[in-house]
Amino acid sequence: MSMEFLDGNTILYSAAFGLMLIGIGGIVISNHLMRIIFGIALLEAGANLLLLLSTYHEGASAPIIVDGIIPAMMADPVPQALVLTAIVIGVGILALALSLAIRVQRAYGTLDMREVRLRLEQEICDEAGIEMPSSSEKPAEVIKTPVNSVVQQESGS
Amino acid sequence: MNLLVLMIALPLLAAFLLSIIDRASSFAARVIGPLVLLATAAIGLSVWSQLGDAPQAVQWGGFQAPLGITLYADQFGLLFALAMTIGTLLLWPRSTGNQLRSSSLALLLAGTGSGLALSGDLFNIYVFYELMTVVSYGLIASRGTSGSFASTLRYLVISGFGAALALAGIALVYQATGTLNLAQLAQVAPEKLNNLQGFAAFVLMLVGFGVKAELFPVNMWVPEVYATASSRVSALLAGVVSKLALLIIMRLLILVFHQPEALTVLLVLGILGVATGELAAWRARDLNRMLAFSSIGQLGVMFIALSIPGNAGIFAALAVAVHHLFLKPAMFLLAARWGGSIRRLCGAAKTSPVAAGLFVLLSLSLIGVPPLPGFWAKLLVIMPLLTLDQPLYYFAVFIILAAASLEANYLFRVVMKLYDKQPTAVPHKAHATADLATAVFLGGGLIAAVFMLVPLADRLDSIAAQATDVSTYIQTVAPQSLEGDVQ
Amino acid sequence: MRRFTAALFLIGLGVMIAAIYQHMDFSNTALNAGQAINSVAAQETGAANFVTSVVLAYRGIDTLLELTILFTAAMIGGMVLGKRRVDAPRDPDAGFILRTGADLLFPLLLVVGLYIILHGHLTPGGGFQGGVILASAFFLPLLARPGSSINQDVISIVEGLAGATFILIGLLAMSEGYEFLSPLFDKGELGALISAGSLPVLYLAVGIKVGSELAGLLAHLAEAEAVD
Amino acid sequence: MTALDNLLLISAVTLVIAVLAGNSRVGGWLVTIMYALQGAALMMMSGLGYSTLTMVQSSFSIEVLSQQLLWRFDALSWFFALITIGAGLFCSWFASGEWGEKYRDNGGSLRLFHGALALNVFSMLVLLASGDLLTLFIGWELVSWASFLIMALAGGKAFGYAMRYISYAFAGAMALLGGLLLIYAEVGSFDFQSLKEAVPTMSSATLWLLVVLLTAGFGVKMAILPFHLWQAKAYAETPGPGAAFLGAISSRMGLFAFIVVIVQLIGISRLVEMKIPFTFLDAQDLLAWIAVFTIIIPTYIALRQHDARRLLAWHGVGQTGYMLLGIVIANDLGSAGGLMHVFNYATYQAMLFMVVIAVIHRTGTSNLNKLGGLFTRMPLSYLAMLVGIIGLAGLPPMNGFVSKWLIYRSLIVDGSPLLFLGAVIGTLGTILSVYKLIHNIFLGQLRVEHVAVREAPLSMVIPMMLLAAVVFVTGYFPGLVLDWTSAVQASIGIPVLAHHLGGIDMKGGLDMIWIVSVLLVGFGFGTLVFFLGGRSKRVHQLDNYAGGHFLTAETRYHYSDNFYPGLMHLIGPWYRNSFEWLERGLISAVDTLSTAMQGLYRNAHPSYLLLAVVVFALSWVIV
Repeated sequence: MSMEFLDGNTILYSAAFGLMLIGIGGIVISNHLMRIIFGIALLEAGANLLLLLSTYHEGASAPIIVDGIIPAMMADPVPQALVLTAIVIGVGILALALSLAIRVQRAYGTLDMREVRLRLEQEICDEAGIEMPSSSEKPAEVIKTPVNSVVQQESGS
Repeated sequence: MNLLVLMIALPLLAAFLLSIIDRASSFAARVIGPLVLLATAAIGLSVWSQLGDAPQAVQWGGFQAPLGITLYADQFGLLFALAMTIGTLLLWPRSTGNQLRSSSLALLLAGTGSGLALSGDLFNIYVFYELMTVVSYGLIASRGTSGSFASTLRYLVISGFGAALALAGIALVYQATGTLNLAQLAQVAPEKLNNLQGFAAFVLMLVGFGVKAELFPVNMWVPEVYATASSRVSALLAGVVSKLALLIIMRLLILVFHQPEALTVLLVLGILGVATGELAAWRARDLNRMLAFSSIGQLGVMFIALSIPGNAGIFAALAVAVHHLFLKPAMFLLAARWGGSIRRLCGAAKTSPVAAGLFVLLSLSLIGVPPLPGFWAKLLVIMPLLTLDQPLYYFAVFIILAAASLEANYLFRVVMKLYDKQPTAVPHKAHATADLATAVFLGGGLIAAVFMLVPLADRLDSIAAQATDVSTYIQTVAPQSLEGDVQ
Repeated sequence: MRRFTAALFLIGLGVMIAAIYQHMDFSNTALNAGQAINSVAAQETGAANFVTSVVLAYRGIDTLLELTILFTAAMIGGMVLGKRRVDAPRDPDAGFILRTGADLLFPLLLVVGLYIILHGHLTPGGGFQGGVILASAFFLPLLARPGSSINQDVISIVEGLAGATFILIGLLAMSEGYEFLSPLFDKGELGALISAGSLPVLYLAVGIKVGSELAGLLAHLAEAEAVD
Repeated sequence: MTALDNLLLISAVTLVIAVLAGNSRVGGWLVTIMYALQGAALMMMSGLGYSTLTMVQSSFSIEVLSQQLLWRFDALSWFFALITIGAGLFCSWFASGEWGEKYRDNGGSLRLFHGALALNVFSMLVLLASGDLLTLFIGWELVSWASFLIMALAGGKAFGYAMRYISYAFAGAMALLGGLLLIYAEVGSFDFQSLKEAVPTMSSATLWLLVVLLTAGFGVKMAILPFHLWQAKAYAETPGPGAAFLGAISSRMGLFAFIVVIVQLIGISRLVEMKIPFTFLDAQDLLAWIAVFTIIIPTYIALRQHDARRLLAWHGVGQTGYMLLGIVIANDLGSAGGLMHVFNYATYQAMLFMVVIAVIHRTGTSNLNKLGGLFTRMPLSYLAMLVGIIGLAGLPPMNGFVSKWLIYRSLIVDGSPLLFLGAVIGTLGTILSVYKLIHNIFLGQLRVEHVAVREAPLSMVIPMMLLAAVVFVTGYFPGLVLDWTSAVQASIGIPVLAHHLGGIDMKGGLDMIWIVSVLLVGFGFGTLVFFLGGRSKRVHQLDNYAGGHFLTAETRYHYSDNFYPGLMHLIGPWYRNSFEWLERGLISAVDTLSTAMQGLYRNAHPSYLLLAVVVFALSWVIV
């Protein structure tokens, strides 16, 4: 592998894509809703970094008028503004997700995705007055032994 | 200066001030929301009447495109903006505990929806979309049951995942082109986005924006959300909001992404959506989820229509979308009192004959019985599909027709229950007057459409033609070239 | 099983991304809207910080919308978490050092926050960054004394008014015959504190709104009853 | 305003009157008069039936999606419209008297009944008037849903059968729509003429697909095999004269559309060119064999029924096979026979249903095991049924004989002995089961509970008698009907059958005037001998003995249960319900798939699927 392959761009992009992949991994692989929410936050961070990198070039100065800096030397201010916006959006949604998670935990006593799904199905069926269809995914076990009980203790306040 | 921005700004302003107004007078707080929406609808209609064949472009803040953000008003976008405003007005949420917050959310939804329909900037679309998503979380959760919180959270997970991917897609587009303005993207896309990177950006944005458009497989939230949200909110989400997400995908397809592979992806996902949705609806035992699954199927038909290259596809998708726009909200409104097990519906037609008759009419139109509008919409989808003469398109036709047979079966099972002569033990509740009146209004629209078929089809055709007119889009926005500034 | 295949998919995605990265073209990074903005922003907005110009002027509507998202999220957060029961148990107050530190930091944070907001058009920083500092100024006492609470009514009035100010400034531009959210007032001398027309006013509104929104959200979360 | 406009307008007005005045005492009669008016309007176009007019256009036409929608009548439409309006007239007449009062007293809505009937007639006329493939489909759907409405009126069990019908019908309609749109994709127009011109250039594969889709679509309505399961039960549960109407004409709409599209536009000669690979069969043979099995299987199912309405309705399915067979053979004899059978069958099927409904009206049951001996109480009804079953069985002197004779004859001329054999087996089954029908209702011992039964009221008897007269007269003078079928043959482009008032001219031809006259002379002679020659003593039915014991009214010597035990012993094992099994299999397949999809939506991890889709889409383009 030649050294020019590992230039600055590659390293930065690897970081962005890497963050995204870790985030996706967290969302897809874990069952605990807190982990999934953090996975989304990581994924967003990666996407933000990708956005910042989109017009990155080495050695550019901040897009602020200071003596001796002409506009052509400045970095592109648009991605910075976009990322600012995206971060704030992310914060809002994260806060919302946490509030919902608190309520779900309070109602169902768990944040395990599979168990929440079952309890939700149960609630819908009860309200509609129909029988709960049998689940193909061994519901009894899931209900009895919460898989992520350790995580619950960690994240539960 | 253009009054169009007021369609977006006024509802937002009213939403901000609503809680302050409420302190002064709770009556004013109740009426101000609908009044503002009436005013914005009037603005939209006046713009529509003067629009004609020439779309308008407004620059937020007066900055030249592509530096500033463009607001692009053609009949296509304005139609959906109006649908959003009027739809919210008709389906104004009635929440027992959270009326003030629900009203704010409804105002925000109307404003954002209009903005989303009219926006001409990729990142701006993303922000509008995210705002609309957050507002719909609020509307779903406003029912206040633990089920609604849980389904919102599960919806939030998939939606957040998708939105982050869409953001990454936008980053890829900006990296390749250096612009976010749709008109300028339309100019440079054939050169710079007709490659792997462009396709990746399309896929990421498709799954991101597809979440709201009930695209398979990011539609797993649909049944649980529609079963736990209040009927009016379900009606809004299924009827109007999903169409706006569809509109974004249409815009992107028309202006930015021209890869043939993109169409195939849409086709395959559309077919899967129709097949899974309609099959799942067949066994649904409560009306809400039956309607939710059937809505997935209908949106799948729209995606199949979108996969038809050229004007015909947009026309067909538009026709199906407008039909669904009238139909699904009405059905969900009827489901407000008929929610729950279908078995409970025995003999409900005796208590509410109008609602039952309306349900029959809506069902007939949904499955596409001539001469109701649903039939013509379906015809518009299938006719171009068959002329494409490819096995996958033939298969899509087969799936659409088979799905219609399933639909006829499960919807008329419900109708049979409604007219069953043996009443159930639990007495049926009559529909709320407002719900029924709105549903009758929408159903009346369907019947009126039968008699105005020809002008309606011409109008939709011209809207589709205007929407697909890329060169007019570019000329109207007239973004300055980026090349000149650098040298 | 799902985890295993998911991991496989992840590896696949990584490979795909690598393939896409190989095909990406980095030659024309200078050809973008941002560079065009750099060359005209000083004349058009009068702000020395071009990021501020983009945030408040060129993409002002985005900023309005993100404020709305925060507003909405805070509102929904309040709706979801609901009112605290009166008899719900509370954490005890923090120790002496934290309490005193919080009292001392409060005015300092307030000043720093306002400074960053007001200089947003000149130096890095601005309404968002300053607003967060303001929020932390109000949130810190809450951490030190969990028994106290922020007056949510005041917050809702402040956030509503701040958001409305943003829109009203935009509408003011319309009444003057410009487009919505066009920069108003005299642009002044580039780099001076009082310059860039209406942008500092907008940033002040943004700062106050972000501050109140975040403080409200954090307070809601902190107020949420602990799970048994 | 053309004559067709008048007809459709009067039909629409009939519908309005039925809905507005259906519940009033005179409503039924008003509607009946309106049907008569429709008949008069149809007669204004009678030139169509005698080849003096070729086409009557409607002045109403709209353009939708750049398609010109046209409506018009030709000889074929006129012929079917004649039967439709006739059936509507007689059934409405039948329903207007005591039957209607009783129906209303039992809680039925006459407004709905008359409205549904008028809607059926109107929608059928619209279908018959269709001038292009799109209007054909629109009319098709209208007819389907109108029949659904009248089938579902009874509620309860009828809901289930109507549901089954609409599931079949809508799936069929979708196949039809697929076929029609395929034509559009190939031809670029919904026009009849363009299709006809494009057929010679179509590839064999396309034509096969078309024929399969269209035949499936039309076949569901005709209830040909394997789509026959829905019809009998749904028709049987339709209230009263509604069943007579549906039985007489409703499923003939499928045949009409089949004739228009397959016979007239695609052409039987084109079907003959479509060989089935690895066999010596072609598409025409395939259709003919489907028709033959449609004759045999439902007819023998009918033999097993013990409800009179079900028995008749199953025959309705079987008789469709004869019509289809004749038309698929498509020579001058066969098509004339098939078309004439449509008319003949409508006349006696309506009449037989009316008799059965009259019996239900008087006795309250149509269970063949709980009736018997009604001949002495309802002699006129008996006479009507006798005429009807002779017609249904295809024996002289009734009109059914002529049409069946023509079909048999065409099979022999065509050189298809196996098809002929199949048709004869079907006729054997028909004779056996219609004998069961008349025997178990009218002959044998009168049951105690039916001693007080009277003849059906005049409002029922008069329509029955009129129909009986039609059955006999058109049997005596088949030329009356053959005139019309010849006009139809001419208009759909099939060789015209040379005929005269009494039958057809050819070597080994048929002259019904002669045959019937001989029969009548023979009967007259026999009657003379009976009254003049032998001395007979009239005894009471119960003045009888068996095994040395006198019989009383309580003693059952007339058994109707387990009819034809010997025959059933022979053919019983053949009844395997294979089609029911197939249907259930299909339903459970859909059910399983549906459960799986619900499981997918309930259990799937959406993010995981999202990731999978992204990876697949990217890898598809990259690799």
